[in-house]
Amino acid sequence: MTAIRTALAAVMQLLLFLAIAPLVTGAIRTMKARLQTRRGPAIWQPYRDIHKLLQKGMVIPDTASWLFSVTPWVVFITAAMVGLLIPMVATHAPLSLFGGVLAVVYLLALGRFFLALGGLDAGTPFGGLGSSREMTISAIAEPAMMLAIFTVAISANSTNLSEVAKSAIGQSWRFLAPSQMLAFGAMFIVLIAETGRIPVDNPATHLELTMIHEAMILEYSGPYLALIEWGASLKQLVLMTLLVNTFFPFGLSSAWTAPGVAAGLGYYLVKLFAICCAVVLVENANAKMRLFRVPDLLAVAFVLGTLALISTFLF
Amino acid sequence: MIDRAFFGGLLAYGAGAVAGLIAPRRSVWPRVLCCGLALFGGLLELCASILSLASGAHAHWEIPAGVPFLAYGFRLDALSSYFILILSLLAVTISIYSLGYLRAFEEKKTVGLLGFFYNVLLASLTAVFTASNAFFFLIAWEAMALSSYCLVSFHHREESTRSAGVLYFVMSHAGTGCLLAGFLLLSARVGSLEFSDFASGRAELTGPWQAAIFLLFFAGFGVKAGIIPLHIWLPEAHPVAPSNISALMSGIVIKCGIYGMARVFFEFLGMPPLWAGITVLIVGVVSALLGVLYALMEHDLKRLLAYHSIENIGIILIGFGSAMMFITLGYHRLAALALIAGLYHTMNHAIFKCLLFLGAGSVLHGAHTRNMEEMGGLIGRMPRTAFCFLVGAIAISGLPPLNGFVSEWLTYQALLAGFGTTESLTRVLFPVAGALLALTAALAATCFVKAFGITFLALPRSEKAERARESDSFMVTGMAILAVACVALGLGATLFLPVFDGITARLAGAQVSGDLIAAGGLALSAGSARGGTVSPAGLAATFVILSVIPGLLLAVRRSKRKRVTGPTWDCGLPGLTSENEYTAFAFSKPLRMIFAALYQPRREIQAEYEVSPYYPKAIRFDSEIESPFEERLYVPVQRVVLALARRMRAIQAGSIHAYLAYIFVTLIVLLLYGVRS
Amino acid sequence: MITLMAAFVLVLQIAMVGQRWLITNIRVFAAQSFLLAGIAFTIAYFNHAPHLYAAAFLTVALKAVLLPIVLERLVRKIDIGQEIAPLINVPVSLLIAGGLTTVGYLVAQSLHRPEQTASRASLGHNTLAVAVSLFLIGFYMMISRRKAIMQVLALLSLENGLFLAAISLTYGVPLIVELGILFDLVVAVMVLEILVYRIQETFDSMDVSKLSRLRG
Amino acid sequence: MILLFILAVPLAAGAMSFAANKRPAMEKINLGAFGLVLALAGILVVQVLRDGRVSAWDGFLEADSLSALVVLLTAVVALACSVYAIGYFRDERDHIMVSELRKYYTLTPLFVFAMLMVAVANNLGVMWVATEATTLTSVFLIAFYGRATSLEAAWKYTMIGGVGLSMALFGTILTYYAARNVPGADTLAGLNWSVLARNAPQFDGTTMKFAFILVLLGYGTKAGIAPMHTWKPDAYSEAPVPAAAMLAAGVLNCALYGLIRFHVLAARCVGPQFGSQLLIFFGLLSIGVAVPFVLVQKSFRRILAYSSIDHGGIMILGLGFGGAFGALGMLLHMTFHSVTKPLLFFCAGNVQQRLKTDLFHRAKGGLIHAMPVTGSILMMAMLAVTGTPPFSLFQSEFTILRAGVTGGHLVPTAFCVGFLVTIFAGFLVHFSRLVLGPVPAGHGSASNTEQEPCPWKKYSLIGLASIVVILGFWLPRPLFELIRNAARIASGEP
Repeated sequence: MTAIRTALAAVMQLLLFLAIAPLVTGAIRTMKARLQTRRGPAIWQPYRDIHKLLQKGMVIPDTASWLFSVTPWVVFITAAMVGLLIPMVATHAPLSLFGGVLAVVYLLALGRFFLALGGLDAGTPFGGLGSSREMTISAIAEPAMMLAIFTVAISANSTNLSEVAKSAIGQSWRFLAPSQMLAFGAMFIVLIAETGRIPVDNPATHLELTMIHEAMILEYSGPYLALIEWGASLKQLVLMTLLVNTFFPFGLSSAWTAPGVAAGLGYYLVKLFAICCAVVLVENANAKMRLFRVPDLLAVAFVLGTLALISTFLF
Repeated sequence: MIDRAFFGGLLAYGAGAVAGLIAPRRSVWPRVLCCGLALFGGLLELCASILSLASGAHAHWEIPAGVPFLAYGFRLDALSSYFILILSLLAVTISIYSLGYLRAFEEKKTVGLLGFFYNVLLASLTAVFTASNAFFFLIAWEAMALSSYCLVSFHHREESTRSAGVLYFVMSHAGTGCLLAGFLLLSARVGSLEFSDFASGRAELTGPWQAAIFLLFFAGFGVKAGIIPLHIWLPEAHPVAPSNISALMSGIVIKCGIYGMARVFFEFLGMPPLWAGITVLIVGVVSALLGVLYALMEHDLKRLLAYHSIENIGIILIGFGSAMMFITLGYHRLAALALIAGLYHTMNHAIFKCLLFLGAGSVLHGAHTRNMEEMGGLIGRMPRTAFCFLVGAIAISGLPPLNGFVSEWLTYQALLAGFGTTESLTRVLFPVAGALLALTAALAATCFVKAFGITFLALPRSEKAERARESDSFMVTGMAILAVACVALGLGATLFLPVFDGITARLAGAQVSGDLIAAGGLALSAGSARGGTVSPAGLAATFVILSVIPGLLLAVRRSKRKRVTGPTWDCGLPGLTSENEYTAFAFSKPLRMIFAALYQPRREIQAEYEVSPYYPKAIRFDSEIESPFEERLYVPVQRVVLALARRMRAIQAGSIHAYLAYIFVTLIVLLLYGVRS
Repeated sequence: MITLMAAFVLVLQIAMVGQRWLITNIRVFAAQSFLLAGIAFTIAYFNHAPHLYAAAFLTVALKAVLLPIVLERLVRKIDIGQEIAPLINVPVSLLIAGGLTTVGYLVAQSLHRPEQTASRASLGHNTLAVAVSLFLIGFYMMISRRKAIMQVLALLSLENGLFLAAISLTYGVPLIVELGILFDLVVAVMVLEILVYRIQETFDSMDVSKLSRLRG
Repeated sequence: MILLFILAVPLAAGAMSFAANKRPAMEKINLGAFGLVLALAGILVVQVLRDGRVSAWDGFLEADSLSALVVLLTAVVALACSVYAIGYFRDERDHIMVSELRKYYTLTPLFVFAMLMVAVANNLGVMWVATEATTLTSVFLIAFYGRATSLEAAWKYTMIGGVGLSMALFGTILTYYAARNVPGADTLAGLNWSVLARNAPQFDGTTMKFAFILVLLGYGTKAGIAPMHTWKPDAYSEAPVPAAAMLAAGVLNCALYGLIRFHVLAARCVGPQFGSQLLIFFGLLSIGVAVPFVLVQKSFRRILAYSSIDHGGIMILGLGFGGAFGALGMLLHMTFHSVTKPLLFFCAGNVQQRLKTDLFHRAKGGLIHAMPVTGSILMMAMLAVTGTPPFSLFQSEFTILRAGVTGGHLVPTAFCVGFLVTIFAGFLVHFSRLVLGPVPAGHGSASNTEQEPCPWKKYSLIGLASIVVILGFWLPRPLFELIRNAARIASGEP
C-alpha cells in the first residue's frame, strides 16, 4: 500500500518538476528583461523551445562516439532523479530512502561528469574549454556547498532531506539562527555558480571567451539539445527547491494528502518566486566576473560555510 | 579445508616462481606457467579467505624457521582474510590479464624472471597479511619490498627506471627500519614477538612508549602506503613498472601499509591518544588533497594514476583517523562505522585502481605511449578497454551508483557523526575534513574527465594513437571482471557489509553491520535510518525507470526526424584537426592558475617571428610546476648527508702516523678512564 | 736496585726520543735491552725464579745483540741519511714523553696494592710505572718518526716495555710463552726488514709518510 | 688427538706445497688439505657436541663449543677460498709466475694453521702468539702483487697490527698479574683460560680492568674495530681476493674469539657492566665509522672492507648487549657473516678480473648482461650482507637488536638501526649502478654471455650462494646446538 502511495507521490512530484522547470527559467528571463526595461521573450518561451527542438532532426559530429549520445540521457535523468530525493510540496520526499543530500550532490556531479565528457567528445576546442571551466568551478564550489549542507545536516543530525525538513518545521523561525543564515548565504552563492548565472556564467551569451555551460553543449542539436536544456532547467529548479525547502520549510504538508499537497504547492510557488526574484536581482546588479575572479567569490562562500559551522555550537 | 586451500595457494605461487626460473626461455611456457599457476593460486586463496570469512574461524599455523626461537607463523583471522580476499581477487584478474599482456615480452628472454618475481611477490604479500609474529612479518615485508623492487626495475636499461627503483627500495627499507624499531619496542614491552601477545598486552602500553611506537609505525607503514610527505617514491616507482605490476602495486602493495596500520593502531596500540587520531586524520586529508592536486597536473597516464593512489590512501586514512579518535572518545559503534568506511574504501580502491592501471596498460600496449597528449580517439579503436576504463573512472570519482560512492558516503557519515562526539574545538575538524574530502572528490572527477576525455575521446593526436588496436581477450577479460566487481560492490554494498562484523568486533569492539542495513537490505543507513540512508541499487533502478521519459521524448515523431552525422564546427577553418583539440595541459590550466600558490608554476614562451611579433613563425612553450617535497625536503637533506660523508673521508687520508695516533689517543683516554674508575 | 735500573731504562728511552742519529738510536736500544736483561737477572737472583735466567739470557742474545746487528746491517745495506728528522721537533717530543711518563705513574698508582709485602710492592709499583711509560713512549716514537726503520726500532722498544712489565710484575710469564713471544719478535723483525728493504727500493726512500696513496 | 691432526694437516700442506714446484700439485695439496681440515672440523664438532670439550696435552690445547665453532667456520672459509683461489690464479696465469704462486700456496696453509691455533689454544699466551702468527703469515699475502700500493698496505697492516698485538700482550700479562693470588698461578697452566675462568672471581679487579682495556684495543685492532680499523680497507683491497676473503672472514672471527675469552674473564671478575659499555661504545663507533665511507665509496673492493668493519661492530655490539640473546646473536652473526662475506669478495674478484678495475665509475654498469651469474649473485650477496630479509644475517641482527632493547639500551639500538639503514642505502645505490643498466659499449650483444673461463670460480660462487640461501630458511639443528652452547660460554655462564 505504502509502496503504491510512494510511487504515486513520486510520479506526481516528478511531473510537477518537469512542468515547472522551464517555467522558472522563462520567468527569470522575463523578469530580468523587464528589469532592464526590455520586453523580453514570453514567459512560455522555454516550453516552445523544447517543443521545437524535439521536432527537429539532429546533427551528430562525425568525430563523436557513443558517449555523445548517452550524455543527454544521463544529464536529464540525474536531474530528474534528484527531484525525487528532495521534499517539494510535502516534508516527505518520495524517494528519500534512496538517498539524502549527499546523494543529491553526487548525482548532480554524475550528470556534470558526463556533460563534460560530451563536451570533449566532439573534439572542438570550445567543448574542451567549457568542460575544463565547468569542472573547475563546480569543483571549487564543492567544499562551500558541503559545509553549508553539513551545517543543516548537523542541526538536524541527519543527511536525509525529509528529516531535515521535518526538524526544520518542528522548530520554526530556526532559519533566523546565525548559522542558518550564514549557511543560506553560502548555499545561495553555490546556487549561482552551479546554475551558471551571472556573475559566474552568463546563460545568454555565446561569446567564445566567456562561455562555460553553453560551450560544452555547442555541438548538441535537436532533441538532445532539448533534453540537455530541460535537464539544465530541472537542475536549477531542483537546487532552488533544495534551498528554499531546507531553510524555509513553511507549508510543507506533513503527508501526501490532496489538500496538504495543494497548500504545499501554493507555498512552494511563492517561495520559488521569491528566490527567483533574488536571482534576478543578483544577475542585474552584477557584471560577469573574469573566470579567475570566481574562486574569490567561492572562497567567500567557503568562509561563510565555515562560520556557519562554527556558529552552530558557539551560539 | 581452509588450511588446505591456503597452503595450496602458497604452493601454487611457489610452483609458479620455480616454473619461471626453469621454463625454457623464448617460448610460451614461462608466460603460461607463471600466470596460470598464479591464477590457480589466486583462486585457492580466494576460497580460503571466503571460507574463513564465512566461518569466522581463526586458523593458526607454525613452521619452525632457521633459528628455532624465530618461527614462521601464519594466522588467518578476519582482518587477514579480508586483505587476502582483496589480494587474491587482484591476483586472479591480473594473472588473466598478464596472460595476454606478457605476450609482448616473449621475445625478451626475461619474461620468466618477471613471472618468478611476480609469483614471489604474490606469495610474500600473502605472508605479510597472514604473518602471526613480528619476525616473520618483517621477513615477509622485506621479501615483498625486494620482489617488488626487482619488478619495478624490470626495464632497468632506462636510467629513470633504475633511479626510481633505488629510491623506492631505499625508502621502503628506511620504513622497514622504523617498523623494526617499533616491533622491538613492542616486544620489549610485552616480552614476546607474537602478535597475539601484543594484542593481549596492549593494556600496559602508555605514555611515551605508546607515542614512540605509534610514530614509528605510522612512519614505517606510511612510507609503504605513500602518505604525504613520505610519498615521493610512489609516483616514480609505480609508472615505470610493467603495467600489470603497476596495477598490483597500486592495488595491493601499498595496502600493506593500510593493513599494518589497521593491525597495529587498533589491535596493539591499546587506547590511542587523541592526538594520534588527529594526526592520522590530518595526514589523511592532506594526502588526499595534495595527491589529487598533483594528479591534475600530470599528463603521463600512469603517473596520474599513481598520484591518485596517494589521494585514495588519504581517504582511507580519514576513515582510520576518525575511527581512532572515536575509540579514544569511547564511541565504539562510530569507530566501527569509520573503520568500515576506511576498509571498504581500501577494497574499492584496490579494485578500481587496478582496473584503471590495467586499462592504462592496455592503452600503452595498443598505442605505445604513456603521454596523454599523444592519445585521443581511442574509444573508437579500443572500445572495450575504453568502456572498462570509463567504469573505473566513474568509480574512482566516487560517483553513484558505483563502489567508490558507497565508501565515500560512509566516510562522510562517519565525519558528520563525529561532530557530536566531543565538545572541544576538535569537533570542527570533522566537517572541515568532510568539506575537503568533497573538494578532493570533485577534483578527482575533474581529473578523470581529463584522463578519460583526452585519452579516449575526439581525434587521435598522434599516429601512434591512429594505429592503436584493441587488446586481446585475456586482457579485456581481466578488466571486465574488475569492472563488474566495481558495479557489484556498489549496488550490492548491503550484502557485503556483514563481512566487516568480525573485523570491527575485534578492532573497534562493536558490530554495526546490522544498523548499517536499512529497509531490508534495500538501503544503506548511517547507523540509524533517521541519520540518512542511501541505496545505490535503488538509484540505479530509478535511473532505469526514468530513462523511459527521454525514451518517449525521442520516440515522438522519430520517423519525421532525420539524424545525420556532419563535421564538427571548425570555426570556419579548413577542417577540424587534432591541433584544434583541447590538450590535457590546457584542460588543467584553470586549476593551475587557481592553485598557483601551491604549484609555483614556471613558464617560458619563446616566439620566433620574422616581420611582426603578432605573426610568429614558431612558438615554444614550456611550463613546469614545483615539486616542493623533493626540492625543499629530500634533496637538501641528501646533499647535507653526502657533504658530511665526504668530509669524513679525511679520516682515512692514508697517513700511517695519523692511524697510529688514533690508536694512541684512544689508548691514553681509556687508560685514564681506567684510572678514574 | 731494580728500581734504579728501571729508572735508567726509562732515561735511555727518553734519550732515544731526544736522539737524532739513527745508528746511535740502535745502540741506545741495545743498551736498553741489556739493562733489561740485567733487571731480569737480578729478579731471578733475588726471587729465586730460575726460568727467568733463560729469559734474561735470551734477551741479551736476541735483543741486545742479534737485532741491533741486523738493523745496522740493514742501515748499511741501504745507506740512508743518518738524520732522523722527526715529524714533531725534539723539545716538544721530550715534553710529551714527560707527560706520558706521568700517565704511566698514574696507571701504576691505581694498580698499586698496599696489602702486599713492601719489596714486591715497591718493585711492582715503580717498575710497572717505568714499563707503562716505556710502552707509551715507544708508541709515541712510532707516531713521531718518519723513517720506516725507526718505526721498527720504536716498536721494539715498546716491546721492551712489555718485557719489563712481564718480568717485574709476574717474574716472567711461563717460559714457553716467553719463548714463543721472543720467537715471534724475531720473525717480526725479519719480516719488517724485508718490507723496509722493499719499500726502500720501490719508493727509494724510507719516509713512510710518503706511503699515502690508499685513501678513503 | 683430533686437535693435533687439525693443526698438523695445514702445517704439512704448507711444507709440501713449499716443496712442490708445479701449479696443479700445489692446487691439489691445498684443496685436499682444506677438505681434510673441514672433515676433521666436522668430527671435532661432533665430539664437542657429544662430550662438551675436547683437550690434548693435558689442557694445553682445548676445544669447547666456542673453539669448535670458530674452527668450523675457519675450515669452511679456508676450503671455499682455496676452491676459488684455483680459478682466480688460473685466470691470472699470464702475469703470475710459479714462484709467486708457491708463496701463496705455502703461506695460506700456515695462515690457516695460525688461525686454527688461535681457536684451539687454551693458554692465553699461546693464543696471543698464534694471533701474531696470523699477522706475520698474512703480510706477504697482502704484499703479494708487489705493487707500491700493496707494499704500503702491508706496511700499515704490520705496523698497526704490531702495535695492537703488543697492547694485547700487555693485557695478557696484566691478566696473568691479576691472577697472581690464585694458587698455582705461576705454573704453565697459570695462563690456561679454563683455569683462569674458574678462578676469575678472585682476580684483582683494577688490574683486570686495565687488562681488558688493553686486550680490547689489541684484539680490536686485529678485528678492525674503529678507531683501530684503518688498516682494513688497504689490506682488503690490495691482497689477492682469496686471501682478502680469508682475512675478512677468518681473522675477524679469531680476533673476536680472543676478545670473547677475555670479556668472559673480565665479566666474571668485575661484573659485565664495565666490559659491556666499552664494547657497546666501540661497536657503535665502528658501525658509525663505516657509514660515510660506504656512502661515498669509489671502489667496490674497499667498500667490502667497510662492510666488515660494520659487521665487526655489530658483533661486539651484540657481545656488549649480552643477556640471553646478545651472545647468541653475535655468534649467529659470526656464522652467517663467515659464509656471506667471502661470497661477496669472490663476486667482486670476478668483476675486477673482468673489468680490470675496482672503481665503480670505471665499471660502466650493465654487468648483468656481461656476466649474468656473477652479476645476479653479487646483487644477492649484497642484499644478504646488508642484512636484508629473508637472508640469514637479518635473523642475527634482529636477535642482537632485540637483545639491545630487552637490555634497555634503547639509544644504541636506535642508532644501530639508523646506521644499518644508511649503509644499506649506500650499498644499494652503488651496486645497482654496477650491476643493472644497459649493455655497456664494451661488450655488445654478440659477447652477451657469461665469460668466466675458469669453472672453479663458478663452483665456489654457486656453492657458497646456495649455502647462504639455505641458511636463510633452515639452520641445521646440530649447528644451532653448537652455536647455542658457544653462546652460553661467551655470555659467561659457568
